[in-house]
Amino acid sequence: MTRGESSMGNADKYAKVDRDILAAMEKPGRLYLAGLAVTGSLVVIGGILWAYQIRNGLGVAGYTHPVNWAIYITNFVFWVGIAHSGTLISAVLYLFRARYRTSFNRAAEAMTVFALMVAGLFPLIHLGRSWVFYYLIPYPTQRQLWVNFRSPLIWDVFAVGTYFTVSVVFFYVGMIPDFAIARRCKEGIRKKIYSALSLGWKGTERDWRHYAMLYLFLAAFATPLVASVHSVVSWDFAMSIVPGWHTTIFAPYFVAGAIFSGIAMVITLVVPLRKAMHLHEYITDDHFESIAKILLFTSLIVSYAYIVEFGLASYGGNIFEMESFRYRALGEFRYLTWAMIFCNSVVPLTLFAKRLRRNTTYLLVVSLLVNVGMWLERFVIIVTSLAHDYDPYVWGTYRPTYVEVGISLGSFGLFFMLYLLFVKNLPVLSITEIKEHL
Amino acid sequence: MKKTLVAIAALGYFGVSVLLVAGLGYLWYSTGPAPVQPIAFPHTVHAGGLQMPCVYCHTFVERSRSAGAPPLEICMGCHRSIATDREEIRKLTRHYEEKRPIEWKRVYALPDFIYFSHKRHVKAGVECATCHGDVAGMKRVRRVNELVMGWCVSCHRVRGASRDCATCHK
Amino acid sequence: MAGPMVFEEKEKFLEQLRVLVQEGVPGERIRVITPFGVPEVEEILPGKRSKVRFFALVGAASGTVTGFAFTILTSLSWPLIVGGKPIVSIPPFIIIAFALTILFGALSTFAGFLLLSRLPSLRGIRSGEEHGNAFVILVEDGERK
Amino acid sequence: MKRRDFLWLLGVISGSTVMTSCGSGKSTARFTSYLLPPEEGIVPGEANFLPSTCTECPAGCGVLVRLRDGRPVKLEGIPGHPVNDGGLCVRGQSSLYRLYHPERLRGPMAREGGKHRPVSWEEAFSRVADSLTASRQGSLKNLFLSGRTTGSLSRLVDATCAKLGIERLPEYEVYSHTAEKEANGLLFGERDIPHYRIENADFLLTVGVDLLETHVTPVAYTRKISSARARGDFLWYHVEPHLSLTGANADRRFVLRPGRERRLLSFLLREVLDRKTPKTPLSGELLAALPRTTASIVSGETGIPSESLKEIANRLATAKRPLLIAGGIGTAQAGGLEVASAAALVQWGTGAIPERVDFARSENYRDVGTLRDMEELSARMGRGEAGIVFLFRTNPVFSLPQRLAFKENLKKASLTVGMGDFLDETLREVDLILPLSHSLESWGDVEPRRGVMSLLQPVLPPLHDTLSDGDVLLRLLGKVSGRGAPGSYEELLHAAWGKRLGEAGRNRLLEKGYAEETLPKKAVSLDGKRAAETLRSAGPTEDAGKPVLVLAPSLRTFDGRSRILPILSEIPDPLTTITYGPWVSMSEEDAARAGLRDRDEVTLTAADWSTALPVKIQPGLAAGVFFAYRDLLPSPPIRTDRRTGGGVEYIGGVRISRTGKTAEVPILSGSFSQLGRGLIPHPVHLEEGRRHDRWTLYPEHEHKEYRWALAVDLERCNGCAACVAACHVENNVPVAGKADHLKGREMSWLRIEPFYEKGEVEFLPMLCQQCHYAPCESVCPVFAAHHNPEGLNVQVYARCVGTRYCSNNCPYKVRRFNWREHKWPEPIDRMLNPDVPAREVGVMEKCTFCIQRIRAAKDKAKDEGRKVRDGEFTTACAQSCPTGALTFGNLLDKESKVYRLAHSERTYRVFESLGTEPSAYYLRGRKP
Repeated sequence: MTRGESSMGNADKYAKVDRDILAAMEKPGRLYLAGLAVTGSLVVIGGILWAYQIRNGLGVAGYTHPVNWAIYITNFVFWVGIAHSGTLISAVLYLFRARYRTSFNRAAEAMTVFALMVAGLFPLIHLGRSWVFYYLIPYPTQRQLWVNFRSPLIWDVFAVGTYFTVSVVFFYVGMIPDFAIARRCKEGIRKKIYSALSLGWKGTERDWRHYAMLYLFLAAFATPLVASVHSVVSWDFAMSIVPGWHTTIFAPYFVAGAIFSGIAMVITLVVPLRKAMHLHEYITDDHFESIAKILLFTSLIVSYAYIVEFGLASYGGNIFEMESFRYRALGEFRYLTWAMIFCNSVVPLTLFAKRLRRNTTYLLVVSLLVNVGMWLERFVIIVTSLAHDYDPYVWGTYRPTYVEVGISLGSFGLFFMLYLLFVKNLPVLSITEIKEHL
Repeated sequence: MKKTLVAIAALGYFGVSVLLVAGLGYLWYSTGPAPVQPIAFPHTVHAGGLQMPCVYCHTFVERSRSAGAPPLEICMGCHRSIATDREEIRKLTRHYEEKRPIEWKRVYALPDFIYFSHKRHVKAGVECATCHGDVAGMKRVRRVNELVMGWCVSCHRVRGASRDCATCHK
Repeated sequence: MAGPMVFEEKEKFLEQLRVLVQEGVPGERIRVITPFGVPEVEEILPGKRSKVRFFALVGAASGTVTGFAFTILTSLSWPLIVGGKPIVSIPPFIIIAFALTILFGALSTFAGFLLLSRLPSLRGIRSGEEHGNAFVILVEDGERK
Repeated sequence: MKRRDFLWLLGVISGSTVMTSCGSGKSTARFTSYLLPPEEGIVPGEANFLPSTCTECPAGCGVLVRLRDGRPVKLEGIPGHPVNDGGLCVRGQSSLYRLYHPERLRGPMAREGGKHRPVSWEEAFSRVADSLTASRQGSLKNLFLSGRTTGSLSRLVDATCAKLGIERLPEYEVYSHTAEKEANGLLFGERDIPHYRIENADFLLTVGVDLLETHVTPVAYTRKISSARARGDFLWYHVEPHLSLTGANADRRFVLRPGRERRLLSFLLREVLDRKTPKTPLSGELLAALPRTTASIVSGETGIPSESLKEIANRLATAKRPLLIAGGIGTAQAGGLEVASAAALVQWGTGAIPERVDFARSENYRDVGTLRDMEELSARMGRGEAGIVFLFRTNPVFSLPQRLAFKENLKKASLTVGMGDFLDETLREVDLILPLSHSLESWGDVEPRRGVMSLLQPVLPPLHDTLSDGDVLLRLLGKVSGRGAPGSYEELLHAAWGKRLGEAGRNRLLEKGYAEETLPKKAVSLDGKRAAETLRSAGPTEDAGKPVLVLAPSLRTFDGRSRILPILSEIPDPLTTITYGPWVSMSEEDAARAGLRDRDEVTLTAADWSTALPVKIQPGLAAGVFFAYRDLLPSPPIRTDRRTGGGVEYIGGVRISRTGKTAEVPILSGSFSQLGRGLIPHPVHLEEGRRHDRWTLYPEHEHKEYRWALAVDLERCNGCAACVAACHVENNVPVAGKADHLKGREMSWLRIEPFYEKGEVEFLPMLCQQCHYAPCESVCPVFAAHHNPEGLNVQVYARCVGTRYCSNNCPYKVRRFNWREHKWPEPIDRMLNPDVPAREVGVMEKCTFCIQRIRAAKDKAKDEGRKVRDGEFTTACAQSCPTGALTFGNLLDKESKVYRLAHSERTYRVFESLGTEPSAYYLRGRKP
C-alpha cells in the first residue's frame, strides 16, 4: 500500500480497486487482437492436422514400432503438470493463509482450467481410433461390457476428469462475488451476462457465511488432488515394466515436476499480465519473490530426482535399466537430455540470489527455460525408455513429423487463446479478497 | 418453492417421454427391414402350411457354421411337378434351366470379425425361432432381432454359455 | 429507526452493529450486506455455523461408497482375467474410490451452498437492490423495548 | 427388475448410437442358392483340402491346398510326400500371392507398334500357325526354349516340337549345376545330379553347396539333415568363401579363399585315398594324376588352418558313413569341374556311392543346359538364323549377363512367342504373349526326381483368360493341324497316368497327390581313365583377383523368379534382416578400412560392368569377399567356364568406391548382438537358476481343459523363415511396404531374430509368448487384451481403441499396430482367410496361436464328444516348419509332446526373470 491511498476514504479505495481491476476488461488494444489472431490460427492449423491424422491413421505421425508413445503423451503430461500449480496456489496457499496468494490465485486457477482443457485433448488425439474414445468411459451399453479398472489409463480418466470438474467449480465459485461487482460496473449485454453469472449474489451475512465454508471445503478437496492427480499420471509409466519407467520414485518426482513447471507457467503468464494491465500495486515484487522461492525449491526436488534416477540405474546393476539410462544420457537424444538438465537443474540455481528473484524480466526468462526443460523431461523419459527396452532386435528411434509438431503448436495456441479471452472477460484478480486485505 | 416443484415435474415428464421415444425408436430399429426377395418365397406355405422342417431346405444348419440357402435342386425336387404354372415357380424354373444361381437379399448378417456357428447353437438345442422368430408366420422374412453383442450376451448369460470374448470374436 | 443504515467505513459499521445487539435487537431481525466477507459479523450476530459442511461430508462419503461399489460390481458383472490379477483387486479400485470421493464431495458442497444461500435467486439476478461498496444494516420492523 | 436388465435398458438408449460400430447390417458372405448341392465331404463354410504341387521352384514339393468356399487360402506341405514330407519353404508358402497377384497376365497380347495389345486366343494361335507355315519355306529354324520341365509336360513339349518342326533347345536354368553333371558324366557316365541320401550319413561335408537355400531340392535336404541330426550321431561341416544360411547352420563352418575349392578337394581326396582303400581300387594313372600336396601348403592356399584341414580329412576318412557334397558356388567357377570330379571321387573313395549318392533316383536335371548353350542361342539369333522363338516359363533377359546381348538378339528373330504368367523382363520383349495359368488352375504332373511323380490339379477355375501349360501346346497343335485340339491336356494326362501307374495307381495319385515307383538300385562304375584325364587336363588355378564378389543364390527369391511376390520382400533376409533390397554384404574389416557404415552406397566395378549398391556389414564374412544375392542383380557379369560351359559366379578384381550417398535400406534388426541379455542363453546359463520362483500377492489363476503352449527347438531352427510366410498367409497379415519398414513398422506376427557372436549366428523365432501373467493385458483400459480360459492372450480387434499401451508394456515387442489402412487390391482380397478378420486401421494385432485352428479343432472334438487330441492340429508356423522345430499343443495334457518338451532340462523361456511366465518354451541346444 503506497502512502497516497491511506489518506483516502475506504469507499474511494474500494472504488479504485474496482476501477483498476475491471479496467483490464476494457476495449482490447491492437497487440491483444494480434495475439488473438496468431493463437487462433495456430488452433485452426492444429485442428486441420488432427482431422488429417484421423482420416489417414496414426501412420502420418512419426511413431515407430518400439516408440508407441511420443509427443502427444508428452504434451498430455506437460499440460496436466502445468495445471497443478494453479491448484497449489489457490487451494493449498489458501489453507496456509498465504497472503501473496491473492495476487496470483485467479490467474493461476484460470491457467489450471485451460491447461486441463488442452491436456484432455491429447489422450484422444493419440488414440488409434479416436472415434471410439467412449469405450474408455464406464457407461452402461447394450454390450454389457465395462472398462478395466485395473488399467492406469482408466485411473487417468477418473483422476483428470475429477480434477477438471473440481477446478472449474473452484474457479467459478471464486468469481461469484466479483461477477456481482462486474455487473455493477458494466452496461448492456455484458451486464446481463455478469448478472446471470453472479447468480444474483447480494453479499448478505448469510451468503458470506456459507460462501466462506464452501470455499474452505473446496480448497480442502482440491488440495489432495495436487498430489494425487499427477501421481496417477506418473503411474501410467511406473505401473509398466518398461526399463526407465518402472520405478517407485515416479509419483513424488512427477508431482514436484508438475508444480515446478506450473509455477514457471504462472510466472510466464503473470509477468506480462502485470505489465500490460498496470497491476503493480496488487502484484508486487515481494509476491514474485515468494513464487520464485517455490520455483527454486521444486527445482531442487526435481534435480534430486534426476540424481536418484541415474543413481538407481547405475548401482542397481539391472542391465536393462542401465542401458536405458546410458542411452538417455549418451544416446542420440543426449542433447535433449542435457538441455533438460540445464534448464531444470542449473538455471533455477541462480534464484538463490535475492536480486534475481526480484527481477521480473529475469524471472520471465527463467520460467520460459523451465517450461522448455520440463517439456523435454517428459519427452526424454517417454521416448528414450521406449526406444531401447528389453529385446535389442526391436530397438528403434523416433522422429516427429510435421503433423505432430503442428498439433502440439496448436495446443499451445489453444491454451494462450483461452487465456487471452480470459483476461479481457473475467476479473483477473479476486476483487473482494483484495478489498478484504486492504 | 412451488415454482421449483413445477419445474421438476416438467423436467421429469420431459425425461420420461424422451426415454419412451428412444425405446420405441430402438424397437423399430431392431425389428429390421423385410427386403423384397428375387423370388417371393412364402415361408408361410412351406414352413407354416406344409409344416416342413427348416432343416429340409437349410441342409447345412446342423453340419456347418452357416445354415446355407437351399440349392435349387431341392426346390425343383418338388416343383418340377407342383404348382409349375405359378409365376414365381416359373421364375424358379427359369433360374434352374438357365443355370443362374439365385442371389437372395440378406436378412441377417454378422460383421466379419464375428465367429458364429449355426451347428453349435442348433446342437445346443437352440430353436431356430429363438433368433429368427416365427418365420413360418412371415410372408416375407423380416429381421426380428438386431444382432448386437448385448443381445447375444444376454442369452449366453442366461444359458451359462461361454462369455470368453474369443468364443465369438475372431 | 427503519430503512437501511449505510456505512463507508467497516469500523463504524461494526460499532453500529454492536450497539444494535446491545440494544437487544434479536439477531434474526438484523440483516447486513457487506462488499466482502467480514468475520467479525459472525462474532457479533449469534448465528449458527453454516450447514454446508454436512453436505461436504455426505457427498464425500457417498463418493467413496460409489467408487468401490461401482468398480467391484462392474468387474464382477463380466469377470475377465488380466495380467493374472484377481477380478476384484482392491488397490487399483482405491484410486477410483478416492477420485469419486473428491468429485462427489466438491459437487455436493457446491450444491449445498446454492441450496442454503438460496442461489441462484431470480430476483437477485433481475438486479436486486444494490449497495456498491457500502456496508449496510437492515432491521426488519418490530417494536424496540 | 434385475440390475442387468436395467443397465441393458439404459444401454439401449446410450448404445443406440454405438450400434453402427458393431458393424451389424454389413453383409459379409454372399447368400446364394446354388444349382446343385456340393459334392460329398464338402460343407459350405468349412475348409477342405486338395493335393497339388508347388511350382515356385523346380524342386516339386507336394502341397495340400486349403480351400474355403472354392478359394485357395493356404498351402501346406503334404505329409509323407517323397520330396518335402509335409514341409514347405518360404517361397512355397508365399506362392499363393502369385496366383492372386493383381499384375498377372489376364489374357493373350500381341505387340503392335511399340506396345502390347490384348488379342483373342484364336488370333494369337493363328498368328503363330501362320508364321510357322511361313517359316517352313524359309531356311529359318524355329526354336523352343523353356525352363526345367519334367514329366508329362516335357514329353508333350518334345511331341509338339517334333510335330511342328521346332528345335527344342536345352532347358535354361540359372542354377544348372553344370560342373557336377559334367563330372558325374565323365566319371560315371551319369550326366545328372544324384539324389543325396543325407539321412543315411553320419558325417556330412558340404563345399559351397547351398543345401538350405536353392540347391536342387532344399526342403528335402532340410528335412534329411534334421532327421539325421535327430539321430544324434550326425556331424556336419561346411566350407564356403562367404556366409550362407547353409553355412550358418552347419555344426562347423570353415571359410576358404574363393576359387581355392580345387586345392582343398584334391587334398581331401588324396588324404582319403591314403587312409582307406575303396572297395574297387583306383587305377594307378588316376592316382598319379592326383597332385601331391601337404596340409600346410593347402592351408596357405585356401586360408583354412592346417589343423582344421587335418581334422576335416580325418573325419572324412574315419567316419562310418561320410558324405561329401560339392556344388552351388563351390562348383560354379573356373575349375569347377575339378572340384566336382574330386568330390565325386571322394564319394567313390569313401563308398558313398550308391548308398548315400543315389543315381537311380537322380534329380532329373540332365535336360538342363549350360550358359554356353545360351551363348550359342543368342549368337544364332544374332546371326538371324532364328525363325519363331518360343520362350516358355523362362526369363533369360533378366538373368543372362549383358555381354550375351540376348535382349537385342531376340529382336532379330522373325517372331518371338513368350509364355508365362507375368510381364517380366523377357515377356516385355516378345511379339506375342500367351498367358499361362497358375499350377493351381491347371492339370499336370512333375517328376522332380526319377520315379517320383507329383500331381498338379486345378483347385479353382482360372481367374483370368489363361491356358494351362499343356493346353497351350495342344491348342497350338490343333490350330496348326487345322483339326482342332486333340482332346484336352486333362484327358491326355489321365490316359498317360493310367498307362504308367495302372487304374489303382492313378486314383492313388489323384487322391494322395504323389506316386512313387520302386526303382532298382543302380550300380555305377568309375571310368578311371576319363577321370585321370579330367584331373590332368585341369589348367593352372586361375586366381580370381581380390576382392571377390560372390553371387550367392537367394533363399527368398531363388534365381529371381519369385521377386514378383510382394510378401517375399516383406520377410527379412535371415542373415541381414534386410527386407527391401538390394544391397551388398561386406566384412567388418573391409568396411572399417573403407570407412563405410551400413546403408552407405558404393559403386562395384568389375571388368565390363558396374553397379551401385548400399552396403550391409556382415559379421562372419572374410575380408576381401563381398557377396550379393544374384536375384537382386539384373544381368550380372557372369563368365562362362571354359571347360564345362557353366557360369562362373565369382567376380574377381571388384573395385569399390563410395558414391557419398546413403540409401534407404530397411534393416529390421536393432542389434546383431544380444548384449548379454540371454535371449539365447549360453548353455551354461541354462543350469544356474533357470526357474525363477515367482512371489505374488494374488492367487494363481487356473486353466481347466486346455492351456495352449508352443515349444521352439532352437537346435532345429535354421532361420529359413518358412513359418513367417505361413503366418502371413494364414492370418491375413498385410504387406506394409518399404516406407513403413524404414520406420520399423513391419506387420509380421512372427519374426526370426538373428544374433551374432564371434561370426557365429543363431536364430530366435519370436512371436507372442502368450504370457501367463501378461503385462499387456492389465494395462488395456477396455479389456481388448485379456486372458482367456485356455491361456491365450486374446486381442479383441473390435474393442481395441489403440492406446498402444499393451505394446509399450510387452517386453517381447511382438504386438503390431495398424498405423494405416492396409489395402488388399483385387484379386488378392480373395486370398484372405475368412476365419481371420482383416484388421481395421488404428487397432493392435498380434499372434493368436492360430486361434481359428484351435476353434476348428475344438468344434470337431465337441461334435465327437471328446477333448482335442495331441497333434490333431497345429499352428500354421509349426505346420510349415521343414525342420520340425516348432511344437504346439496342450500343456495340461501330460502325454502331449509339448508338455514333454516344456519340461525338458534344455528348456528355458525368454526374459524368465520378468515373471511373465510365457507359454512359449525355447529349447537350447549344445553345439559341439
